[in-house]
Amino acid sequence: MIGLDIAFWVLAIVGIIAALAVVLLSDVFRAALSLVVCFLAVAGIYITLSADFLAAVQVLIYVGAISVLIILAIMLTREVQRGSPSNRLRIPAFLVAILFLGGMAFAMLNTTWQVSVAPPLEPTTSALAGLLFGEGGFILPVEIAAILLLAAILGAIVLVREK
Amino acid sequence: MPYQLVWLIFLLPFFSFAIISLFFRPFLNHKPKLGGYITIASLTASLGLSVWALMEVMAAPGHELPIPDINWVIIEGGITIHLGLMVDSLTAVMLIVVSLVSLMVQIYSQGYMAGDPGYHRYFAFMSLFTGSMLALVLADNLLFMYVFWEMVGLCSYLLIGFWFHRPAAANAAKKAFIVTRLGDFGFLAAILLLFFNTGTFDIAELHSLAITGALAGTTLTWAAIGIFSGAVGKSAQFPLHTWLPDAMEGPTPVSALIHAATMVAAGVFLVARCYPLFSHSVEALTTVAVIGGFTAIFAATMGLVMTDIKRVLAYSTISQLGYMMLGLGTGGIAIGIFHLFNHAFFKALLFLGAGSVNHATGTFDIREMGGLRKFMPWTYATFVIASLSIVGIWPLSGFWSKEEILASSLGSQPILFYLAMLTVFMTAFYMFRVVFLTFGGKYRGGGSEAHGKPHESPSVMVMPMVVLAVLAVVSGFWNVTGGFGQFLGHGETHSFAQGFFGILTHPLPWLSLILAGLGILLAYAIYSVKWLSAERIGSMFKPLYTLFYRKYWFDELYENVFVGKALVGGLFAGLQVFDTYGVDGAVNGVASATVAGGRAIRKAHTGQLQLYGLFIGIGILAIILCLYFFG
Amino acid sequence: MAVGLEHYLILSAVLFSIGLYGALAKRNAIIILMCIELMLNAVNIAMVAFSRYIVPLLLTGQVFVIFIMVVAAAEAAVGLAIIISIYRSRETIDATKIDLMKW
Amino acid sequence: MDFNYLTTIIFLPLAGAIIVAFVPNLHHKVIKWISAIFTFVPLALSIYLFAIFDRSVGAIQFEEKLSWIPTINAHYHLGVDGLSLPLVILMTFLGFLVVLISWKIDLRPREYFAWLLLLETSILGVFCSLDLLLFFLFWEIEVIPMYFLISIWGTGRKEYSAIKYVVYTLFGSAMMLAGILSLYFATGSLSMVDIAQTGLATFTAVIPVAAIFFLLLTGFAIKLPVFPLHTWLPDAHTDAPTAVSVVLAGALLKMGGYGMIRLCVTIFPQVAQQYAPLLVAFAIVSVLYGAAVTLRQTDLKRLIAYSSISHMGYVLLGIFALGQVSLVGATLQMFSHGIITGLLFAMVGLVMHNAGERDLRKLGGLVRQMPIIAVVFSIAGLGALGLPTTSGFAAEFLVFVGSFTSTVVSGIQVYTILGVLGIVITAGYILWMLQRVFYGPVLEKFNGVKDADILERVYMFAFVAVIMLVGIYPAILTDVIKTGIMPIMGLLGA
Amino acid sequence: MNLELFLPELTLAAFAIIVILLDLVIQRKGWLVVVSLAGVVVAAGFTIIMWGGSSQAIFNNMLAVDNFALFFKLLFLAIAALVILASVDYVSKFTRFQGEYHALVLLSALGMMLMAATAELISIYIALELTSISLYVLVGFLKDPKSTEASLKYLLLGAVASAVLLFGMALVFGFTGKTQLGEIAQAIQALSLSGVLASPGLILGIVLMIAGFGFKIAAVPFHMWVPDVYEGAPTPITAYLSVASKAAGFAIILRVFYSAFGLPQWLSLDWGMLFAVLAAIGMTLGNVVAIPQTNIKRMLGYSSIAQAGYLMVGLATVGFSPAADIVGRSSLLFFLASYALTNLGAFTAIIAISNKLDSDLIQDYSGMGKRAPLLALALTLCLISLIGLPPAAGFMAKFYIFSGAVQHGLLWLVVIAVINSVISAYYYLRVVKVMWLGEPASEEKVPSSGALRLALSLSCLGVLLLGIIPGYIMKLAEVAAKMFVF
Repeated sequence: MIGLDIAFWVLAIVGIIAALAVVLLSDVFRAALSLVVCFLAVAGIYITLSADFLAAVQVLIYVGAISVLIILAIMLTREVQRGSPSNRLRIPAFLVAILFLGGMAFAMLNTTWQVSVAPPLEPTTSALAGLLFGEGGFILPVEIAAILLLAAILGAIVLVREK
Repeated sequence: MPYQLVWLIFLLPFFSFAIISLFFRPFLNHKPKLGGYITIASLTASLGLSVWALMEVMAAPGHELPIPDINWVIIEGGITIHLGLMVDSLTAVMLIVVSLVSLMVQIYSQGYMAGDPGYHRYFAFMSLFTGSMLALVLADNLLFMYVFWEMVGLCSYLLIGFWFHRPAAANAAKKAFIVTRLGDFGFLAAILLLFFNTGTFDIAELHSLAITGALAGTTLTWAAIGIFSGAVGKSAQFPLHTWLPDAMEGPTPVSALIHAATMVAAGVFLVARCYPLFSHSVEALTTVAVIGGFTAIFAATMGLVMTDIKRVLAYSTISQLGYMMLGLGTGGIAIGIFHLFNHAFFKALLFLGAGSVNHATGTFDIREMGGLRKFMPWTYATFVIASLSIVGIWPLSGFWSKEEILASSLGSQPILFYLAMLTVFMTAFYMFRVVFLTFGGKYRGGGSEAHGKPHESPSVMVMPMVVLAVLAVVSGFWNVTGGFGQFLGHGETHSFAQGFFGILTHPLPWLSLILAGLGILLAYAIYSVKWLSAERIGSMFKPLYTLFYRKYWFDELYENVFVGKALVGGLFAGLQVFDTYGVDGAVNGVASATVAGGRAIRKAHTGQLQLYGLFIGIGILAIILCLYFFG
Repeated sequence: MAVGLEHYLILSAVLFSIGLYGALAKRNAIIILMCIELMLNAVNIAMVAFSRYIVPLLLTGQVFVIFIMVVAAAEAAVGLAIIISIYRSRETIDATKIDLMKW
Repeated sequence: MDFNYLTTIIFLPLAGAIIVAFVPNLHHKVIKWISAIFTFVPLALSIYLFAIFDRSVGAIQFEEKLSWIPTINAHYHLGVDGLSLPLVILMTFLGFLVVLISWKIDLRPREYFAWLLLLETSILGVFCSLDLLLFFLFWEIEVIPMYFLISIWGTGRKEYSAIKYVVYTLFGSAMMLAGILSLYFATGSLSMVDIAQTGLATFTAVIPVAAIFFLLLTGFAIKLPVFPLHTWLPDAHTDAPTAVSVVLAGALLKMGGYGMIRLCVTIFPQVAQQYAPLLVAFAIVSVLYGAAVTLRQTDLKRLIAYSSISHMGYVLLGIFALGQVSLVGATLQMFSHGIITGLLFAMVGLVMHNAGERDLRKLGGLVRQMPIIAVVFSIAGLGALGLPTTSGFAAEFLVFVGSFTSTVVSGIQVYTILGVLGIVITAGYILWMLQRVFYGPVLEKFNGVKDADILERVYMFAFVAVIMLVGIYPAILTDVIKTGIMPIMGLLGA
Repeated sequence: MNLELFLPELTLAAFAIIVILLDLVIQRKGWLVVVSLAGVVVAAGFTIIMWGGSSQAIFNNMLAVDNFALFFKLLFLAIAALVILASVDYVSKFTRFQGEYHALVLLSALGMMLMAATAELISIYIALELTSISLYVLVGFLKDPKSTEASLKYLLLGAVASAVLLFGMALVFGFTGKTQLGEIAQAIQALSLSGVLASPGLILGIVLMIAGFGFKIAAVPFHMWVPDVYEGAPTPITAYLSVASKAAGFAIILRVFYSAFGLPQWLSLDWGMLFAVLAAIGMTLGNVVAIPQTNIKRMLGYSSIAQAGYLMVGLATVGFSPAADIVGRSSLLFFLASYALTNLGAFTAIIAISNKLDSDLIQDYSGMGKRAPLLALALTLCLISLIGLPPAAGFMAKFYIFSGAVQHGLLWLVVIAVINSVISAYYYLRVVKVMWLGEPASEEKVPSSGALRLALSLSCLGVLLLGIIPGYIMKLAEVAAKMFVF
């Protein structure tokens, strides 16, 4: 498992650095690109967790769709040059974030998780398909998600088109 | 006749009041005399019934008539109050005094009040007063006594303030009511105390409880002193005497009836009525005697220097009431009440005389009168008779009762006796000072030019004065035989001649007669023949004169210092400030603090969405921390 | 020490906190939106990790993550639409200047 | 009892209010006549009830009971006993007369009379309810009409006074609500009758019983009002229109005293006994403090308002002396004060309306212009200072006797005597006021001022008649009241 | 699987799509309202038919069909109907997107119905997001600066909140390995935990879920968005937000916390206490800050924060009471129903008035009592109900909800709550005062459409009925509170 361990560390560090870059870079465009890197790192993390299908979806949705959407928006709003400054709340925000991290870390490390020793299910694709669409699976959320997408599309149209 | 008719004695005047107040204003104002006739008719009937009642009482065994009660308020297990009448010798005497004097005064008022726009109001109030006063003396329990006690106070208030457009009258009325109410406060407290300890308001029951000793000790003393404080207020005894001189702002017949003959004597009657309560408490009895004795001389000193004829008479009334108290405190019911009985007639007469004089001259200031003897002989004659009577000249009525008081005080309170003797001298002096200044010498002009020449009053005024003058002479004869005393419960009788002349065999009457004579002489010397200059004597005793003339500064002390500055201006004003800024300020403060809090917290909503987000974060952290520490 | 559940959770927490900081401290509305996506990704990591270590055979966490992704996409779409709409009316997407309504 | 007398009495004014408010195009006169009719019938009915009231038993009569909200065991439960019947009559009486008093209202009469009628319904409801929730519901409804009546038809700082009244009252009822809820969960019942009968000993309360007692008491004390919770009253009175002052002083304040007897004393006899000394002390402070501050007032209405604080102190004294006579006296005092102070406010209203002035420093000599008003005003004033033959005397005397002889509070004699002292101060301010308004030289500026007209004389006479009737023959009421007090005495173990 | 139990939701979804399609073809947009209302009515019909049946769950125990859910579904449908009616004046001013507007209202109602019924974390999340996204759009529907600003604030903060919620769900899921509420409860009990520190992961998860849901119900300190969004949103949507979205939040919290975290006792006491404290802070803050407000919508925003505080008293009661005791839940349901009617009534009146005035400032309401007496009367009634005075529904609602709290030892909270009602009287009555005492700026009457009047009368009627004879609705709430699947 050493390989996975190394992969985790590498991906984790990359992900964190990319995330920090998103927050710290002043160029919006570069920040967006860092976000893509971060998404990719997360996709890698999924693979180390034996979630291959998810990794693929991550790449498709986040890298392929959301990032593109964001970059498009950046272009449309033409705020690239002015950059991405921080507001006056950065110190309290930083404190809150750090304390939040501390609290979560404390909770996570002090909890006895009911860790199962069973090996992960692989490959996941068909199993997921069964879970999502099969009998006794998550058909209800799927249906709701369909309607949700409808609502989102409607909304996006309403909001973006001129009055 | 059935005894229930006694109810009519006081109900008749009430009917008269009701009829006049309901039907005569404003509909029949063009028949001004009618109201007076109704009053007089009802009073005549009352007087007749009173006389009848007196006869019955005299004939009755134990001098008491049984009269059935009416239930007033009954709360089972708590309180039972009956409405009842008590007709015994004391009541019978008082009934006669009240109805007789009242009748005389009403007749007199026919003339005196003629033409006054408040004519009907006057007679309505007078009826109400007489009814209340009669009911007061008839009441068989303390509560009802208190009820009518307050009612006569109300009538006094209304009649003092009869000419309410004069601020002085309105003030005097208010003062009279409040000062007497201060005394009533003690009376009411005593009633409560007695009820608390005995469970009854009934006077007869209280008597027997006091006599058997079931009611004794400090309770009895305090109850008696409480009752006495009511009497002090009503009878204008020191230290609640200040209202009576001011009360002279009322019409003079009112002063004659209420503030000389009857209502102010109600205090004396009250003490007499509750006498067993006093007689079984040495402290209470002594208090009565001391206050009475002191008031007698205290008021007399002020009477020496007053220039308003009615005020002189007012102080004389206070002084005489003090005598009565002294008599009650040292002797007994009969002695005090006998003086009350006599005093009622001659003092009423004096006031009516003063009214007559005023009617003639338009003023009450004796310095502006003089020489009226020629113009109004009837008034003069009756006034002098009354003056002699009050001074205590043998054989006029005042002599008889005053002698008894002096004798009894000598027996038990020698110091008070000397004061009383001194008072005799003063009484003589100030009364004849009035007589000489008013009737002697030359006419000095009167109140206003417009009034014209003085003249004798109409016969409707003179006639009652004559009746009263006769009474002022003869009323004392009742006890020459000791008959009055026996009627009221103690003493033995003897033949008339024995009493009439026998008294002159004792040294005491002579002493007082000499003192009285000296007083008259001094007044004659100063005011009639002017051997001595009033001014010189006045300046000689300047400080004393000022002290008397300013009434020992009691009015100032009460009104300005105590009530004005300390209470209303000081304590109450302080409370008012406290109420506005303390209590209400706290209320408003809480409200404005809430509003201010709202404004302050509102500032947190800056419109910055990330600040809102930050609050979410902080909130979560706070919850986590709380759970960590308290969970 | 072998990489285990805790490692993933800590990673998730770190990413979440970074996202939170960014969401609170950046002026650019699009960056804020990006940071929110970052937070969602952090949650996803935790979900998948739980799924892997607690119920390795059930994949519930992975299903959850799929839905989160769908919602994230929808939210991003609507969010960006709003941002563009705002940009049209005010020529700025600086979150600190979007404060017409306050107090 | 086939006919639902109480329901009819309570809701007729409401019906009138609805008609007045919603029937379009009513002429002013018609509105007033409707109001008069819809208040007169309850008055007549309540007098009829008074006549047929069974005075031989101490029980609830004319009872009506329907299930209302089964979920929380609440009932539509009405009934009157000797305690509440006089207050019902008081309210119906005032309710009818205030319509007459308001006859000259021209500003938005439709709303005015609608609110006035609604107010009557709510107060009557309070006095008749035997269910805690129903009681509280009526208690709360009253706030709304009062708010409108003061803030629209008032004078001076009317909006401030109105909102102060509302917030203060609501604060009190908030405390009361907490108390009622605690009581409800201590006993599981909302029926005043049941709770009083079973007592609280067998239940475990969520909080100490004394705390419930004080929560309820706070609500009532604010309404009564008791020092130091009184400052809403002068403001509300001063700025309210005349008719509202009449109802406010006449009937609203009595809700506090009624509540104290009905709930605090009846349900918590032990606690009441325990804390009676404290409350009696507060009563005396209210009496003396109220009277003292009254003496400093220069505004006619404000003066009367402050005097209410003093007079209601006697009610508190009578209640927490916890004696049979004192409780009867307290109830009688509530009735008596309702009539007397109602009349005082009506007269103040007339003086203000006719003379256009209510500053005591600027009034004077009005007896010439308005003799009838002066006489009636004086009678009311004399009633207020407890003059015998007025109801004020009978009531105050019973309070004094009852308190003085009460055995519950040690040393109550001293308190009572201090309370008696209050009547001296009362005499002071009443006479001073009468003197300032009516006596003294006739003032030029009041030359054209008119006296009372026929309608005004009618209601004045009604007031005076009741004051004298009760004053001369108080047994007419005490015979009824005592049937209401006797069961309470049983609970007090006396 | 019993798909007919899913009929109300399906109907609504179908009608939403029909409305969009219809919008494309018809010219008279008035029909959209009719069709939308028809959808609501049909859905409500199906719901009513199901009422009273035994509790069941469909979709693999993800969707509960119990009376609790049905009660809320009916409530949401009623609200949606009233909002649609109240929107008529508003929407007719749009030139485009009328169909989308109604569709989104229907979709968000659908989301809320699902929120009340879903019993599984994933479905809950999705349902919640369906509601949220629809509402984000509806808030920004006007596309003027205020509306879009409100929308952006709502969306960004909502997204952060849902990220927090998700993290909480993740932790709960991680701790129990389950997402279905009943199973979570079983798992937690099986672990037999002993205290907060024994399972910080679970507690943190619960706290984060409280934060996430708390955002929806405007619980302090997650309430900051409320006034801004309420002010900026189209008024009918503000009404919708203030009642429906909040009610949905409470529905979901009730179900999640009662079903999943109801036991062990210390756990429910913990979150009960947490809600109690949040309630106390929330109502105080909301009421106090409402006092200085000048915009009526903003004021009602703060007021709704305070009302959320009162509602949380009910939640706290649920936490404090034993599982069998229903008074906390039923009183909460009753409060929600009466609050919904009251607030809708108030906002409907505001819509009518603001339409004419073109202003939301309280001072501009001056003299409304003369210009529009019935509207003003209705608004007054609703404000009185919000204060909690009889004879309006708010009184009974407060009485009921506080009675539960007192029963379970929360007297201190009730005292705070009732004092807060007093504070609230101050600012509610200010509006009343302005309307009835102020001088009207003009004599012009205020027109209102029939639909609006209908909505207003229905609300006011409801407010009065619930205030005077609340027995029936209380009974419904009781039945609903009793019938929980999980």
